[in-house]
Amino acid sequence: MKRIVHYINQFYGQIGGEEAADLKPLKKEGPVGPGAALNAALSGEAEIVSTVICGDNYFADNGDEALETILAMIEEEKPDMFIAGPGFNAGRYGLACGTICDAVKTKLSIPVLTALYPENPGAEMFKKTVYIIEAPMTAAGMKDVIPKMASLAKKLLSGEEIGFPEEEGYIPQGFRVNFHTVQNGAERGVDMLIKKLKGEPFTTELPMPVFDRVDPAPALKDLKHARIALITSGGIVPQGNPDHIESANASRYGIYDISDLSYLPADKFTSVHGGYDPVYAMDDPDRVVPLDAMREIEHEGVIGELYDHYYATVGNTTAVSNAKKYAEEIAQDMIKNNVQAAILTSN
Amino acid sequence: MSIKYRCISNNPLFREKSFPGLEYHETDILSLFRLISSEVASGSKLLSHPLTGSIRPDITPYKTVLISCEKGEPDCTSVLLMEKAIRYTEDLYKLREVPLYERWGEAAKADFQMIDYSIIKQALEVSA
Amino acid sequence: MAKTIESFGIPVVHVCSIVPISLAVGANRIVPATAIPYPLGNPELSKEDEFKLRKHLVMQALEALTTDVEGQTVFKE
Amino acid sequence: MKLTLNKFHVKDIQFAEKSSFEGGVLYIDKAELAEYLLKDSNISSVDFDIARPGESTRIIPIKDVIQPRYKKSGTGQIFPGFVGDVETVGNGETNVLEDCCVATSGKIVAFQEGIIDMSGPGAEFNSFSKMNILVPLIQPIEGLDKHTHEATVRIAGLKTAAYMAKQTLELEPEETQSFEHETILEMGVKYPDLPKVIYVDMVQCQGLMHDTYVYGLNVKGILSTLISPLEVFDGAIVSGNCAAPGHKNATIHHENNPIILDLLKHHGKDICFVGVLLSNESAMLKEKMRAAYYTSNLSRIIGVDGIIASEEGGGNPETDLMLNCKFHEQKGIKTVLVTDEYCGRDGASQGLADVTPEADAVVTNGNGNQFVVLPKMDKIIGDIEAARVITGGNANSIGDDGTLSVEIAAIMGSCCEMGYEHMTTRLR
Repeated sequence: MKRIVHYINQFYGQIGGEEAADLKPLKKEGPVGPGAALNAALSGEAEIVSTVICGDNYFADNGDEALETILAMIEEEKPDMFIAGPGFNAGRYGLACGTICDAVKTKLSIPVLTALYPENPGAEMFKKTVYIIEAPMTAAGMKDVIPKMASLAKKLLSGEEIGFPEEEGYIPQGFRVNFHTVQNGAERGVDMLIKKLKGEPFTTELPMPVFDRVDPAPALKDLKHARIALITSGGIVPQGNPDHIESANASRYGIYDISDLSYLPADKFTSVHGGYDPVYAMDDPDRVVPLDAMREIEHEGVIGELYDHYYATVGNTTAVSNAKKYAEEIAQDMIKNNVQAAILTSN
Repeated sequence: MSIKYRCISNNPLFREKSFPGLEYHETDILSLFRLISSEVASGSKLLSHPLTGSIRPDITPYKTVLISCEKGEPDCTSVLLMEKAIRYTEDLYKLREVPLYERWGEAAKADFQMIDYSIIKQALEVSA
Repeated sequence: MAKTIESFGIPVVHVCSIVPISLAVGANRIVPATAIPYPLGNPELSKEDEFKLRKHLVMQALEALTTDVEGQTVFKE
Repeated sequence: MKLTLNKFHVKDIQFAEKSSFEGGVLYIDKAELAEYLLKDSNISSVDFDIARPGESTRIIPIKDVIQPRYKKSGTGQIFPGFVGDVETVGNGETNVLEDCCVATSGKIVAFQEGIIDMSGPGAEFNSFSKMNILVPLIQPIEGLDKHTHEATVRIAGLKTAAYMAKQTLELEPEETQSFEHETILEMGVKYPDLPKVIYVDMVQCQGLMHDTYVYGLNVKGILSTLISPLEVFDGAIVSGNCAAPGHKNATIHHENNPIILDLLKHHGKDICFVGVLLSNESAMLKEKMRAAYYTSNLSRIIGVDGIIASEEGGGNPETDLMLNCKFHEQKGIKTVLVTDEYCGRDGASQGLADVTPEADAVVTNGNGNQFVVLPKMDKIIGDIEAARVITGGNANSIGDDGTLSVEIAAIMGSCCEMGYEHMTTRLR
């Protein structure tokens, strides 16, 4: 029988709620919590041999160290597969599920699987590399998710070909693959036009990716206690450009310490933006990254605090591949450092 | 006759022909596009589409782009079009470890130069 | 960039010189900046006035962050 | 206007003492056909080869693919401006060789491109592999410039196609297909309640090896114009586009424009298909704006409710496609776009060079960046060295065992942006 290791948080591990969120990783034999239903749904083709449980805060706060410990616990079991969650829309739990799945896949080269709500940051971050069954927002949907997880787990274990997202229930990984159709392209197009003319629903074959607008994040409720970060796409970097950020549409970004500074001195910071006359920004880098103003506002108590690093890149205001990737990394870094809002400045 | 455009090119054939308004750069297409992107961000307008012709920027080594001499407020269409062209080119450069454009022999290079040149010449004939 | 970070639930205000570009790339909270070479400044002003201008823009940005918006919103004075 | 296509299905092509069509076999007298083509003094010599479905044969490099047609009656002659004189076509009877095409080969430039494999995995990516193909191999006279060389090969291909179909002129067709298309004013009266639809056929005219001809005219710099769907079936539009084989519109695609064919099928039933607007894809942004504004205004003047638009090529044409979409939608005209994608080896990149939020109804004909390994073929027609240097090929294209590793963008018509083939992409 194929061996599966299952990962859940302190809550589903029946250890406790938020008060137990600092729980260090521990391992129990056999299935625990949702693992029981999952085990049953695997109908004897595979079994959960052990369950790793870790507190959400512990994992979030102890990053690499927690991951190392958990990876070692999983590896000991010599599993054929690793499953985490379902994490529904729980942010920290979802990130843990995604992070561990991704790491197990890379390190142990075994199939991995989790289940998350599509807008869970863990799903946003890892859907490309990890099969993530689409879960509803809350555990009320547990009974719908478990059979889908079991079904995909069996396929992954047997090496069977994995179908399309609509068939298997996973969140699309973002790969467009060629697919032969019964109708030719012209017939599909004319049918689509007739439906559009009649006002009937139709499905475009190629959604316009740049324009998948994001719903505005909710407003900051408590500015006085908020930690706020500065980001710039205006190319203000330390002299010498230590991260070698390119002068237009950069493929890199930098994170720079400003904890000891009340403004950006011109002898320590410069502009590498190639798109405009840099002389004004070089004379006073605060013209692009308003550190001096932010410090005063911080002292006045208008905001809780200014995050002690700022993020810098050049251009790339669009949501194109590079920009999207590092914007995700920046967002991750902000979450890790409890940044609650950001001011992005561009030329 | 006064020239109403700047011709930003990495195609040596334009240099050979002393093409009016030429600003020649010995570089690859992606770097050329980044340079044009900077010009456009500082207020030049694109006159020709950066991705002229049907030969992909990872296949031909040469592209030529016409931009305005005058600078004004940055033109949103031009700025976004350059960003899109750069993204498109970056993605195509990633297709192979060594992009195709680096691999051609002299005969193929000469043909690519001639096609790029023909496209810009025809563009100016049609759109004075 | 603003859009991607917002997808993680972190509100971002985009202080940007070319508002149409900011709109085109999907920022939700937009504050128009002064000019391209000096988005949060103006070299023609005295140091003090320039600082006031910058602080004012930053305060506008903070106000945008504390305002709930339905869709893309440009915060003008 | 009424046009009848007299269809003759070709089961085989063979060389013979005398050209004829008998029992489904097209016999070709090489000497006679060569003599006809050699009337062009720019050709120094010409030879022919045949490729049949299922054979272990690869044709490379290919310039254009043409379906043999010849007019039996009606005004004008096939390929007006090239084979026929400039005279309106699209009426009477036209003889057509089905399951058969001409593929012109010959190296015009050093990176000349385009593959047809008659068997194996490559054969699955186009319809040409299921056809009997006559390949004229044209040698130009020495020192011929590239523009003239391209034109010479283009015209020789058209002449060959006409010559082939002409062999059926006195014969009874196995099958006929008739198309009737009223004048616009008649349609308005006849189908007052059906939604009016226009097809926007974007053609590429940008320079050497990037041009398209209508009645023999290079349509660079034209204002968008109207053409009858039936004229297109008689070869009024001819391809001079030799780049990007996977998604260029070859002459055979124009002759059999699948969007026009399908719109005619629906005409009078659930839509009223008004006609075809030809719009040029220029290299200049001002021209792109002009073309899209002019086209969308013609649609408005005619009073259509919807359009379907197809592009040719990738990169800059996406800007034309999106502008056409935007301007039509802004005028309240519902729009569907037909395209293909370059979304990377793994399909993770954004496949279009330009996009617009109005484009909410798009048909894609595949990802040209998919890599395929094509096995060694017993017979190569054309020039195997060309495989080293074709679009999507690379320096290591030819393996020691003779296999070819290429993008499907190198295969003729694989992602045809008129929707000629049966492929799309799906997200996974």
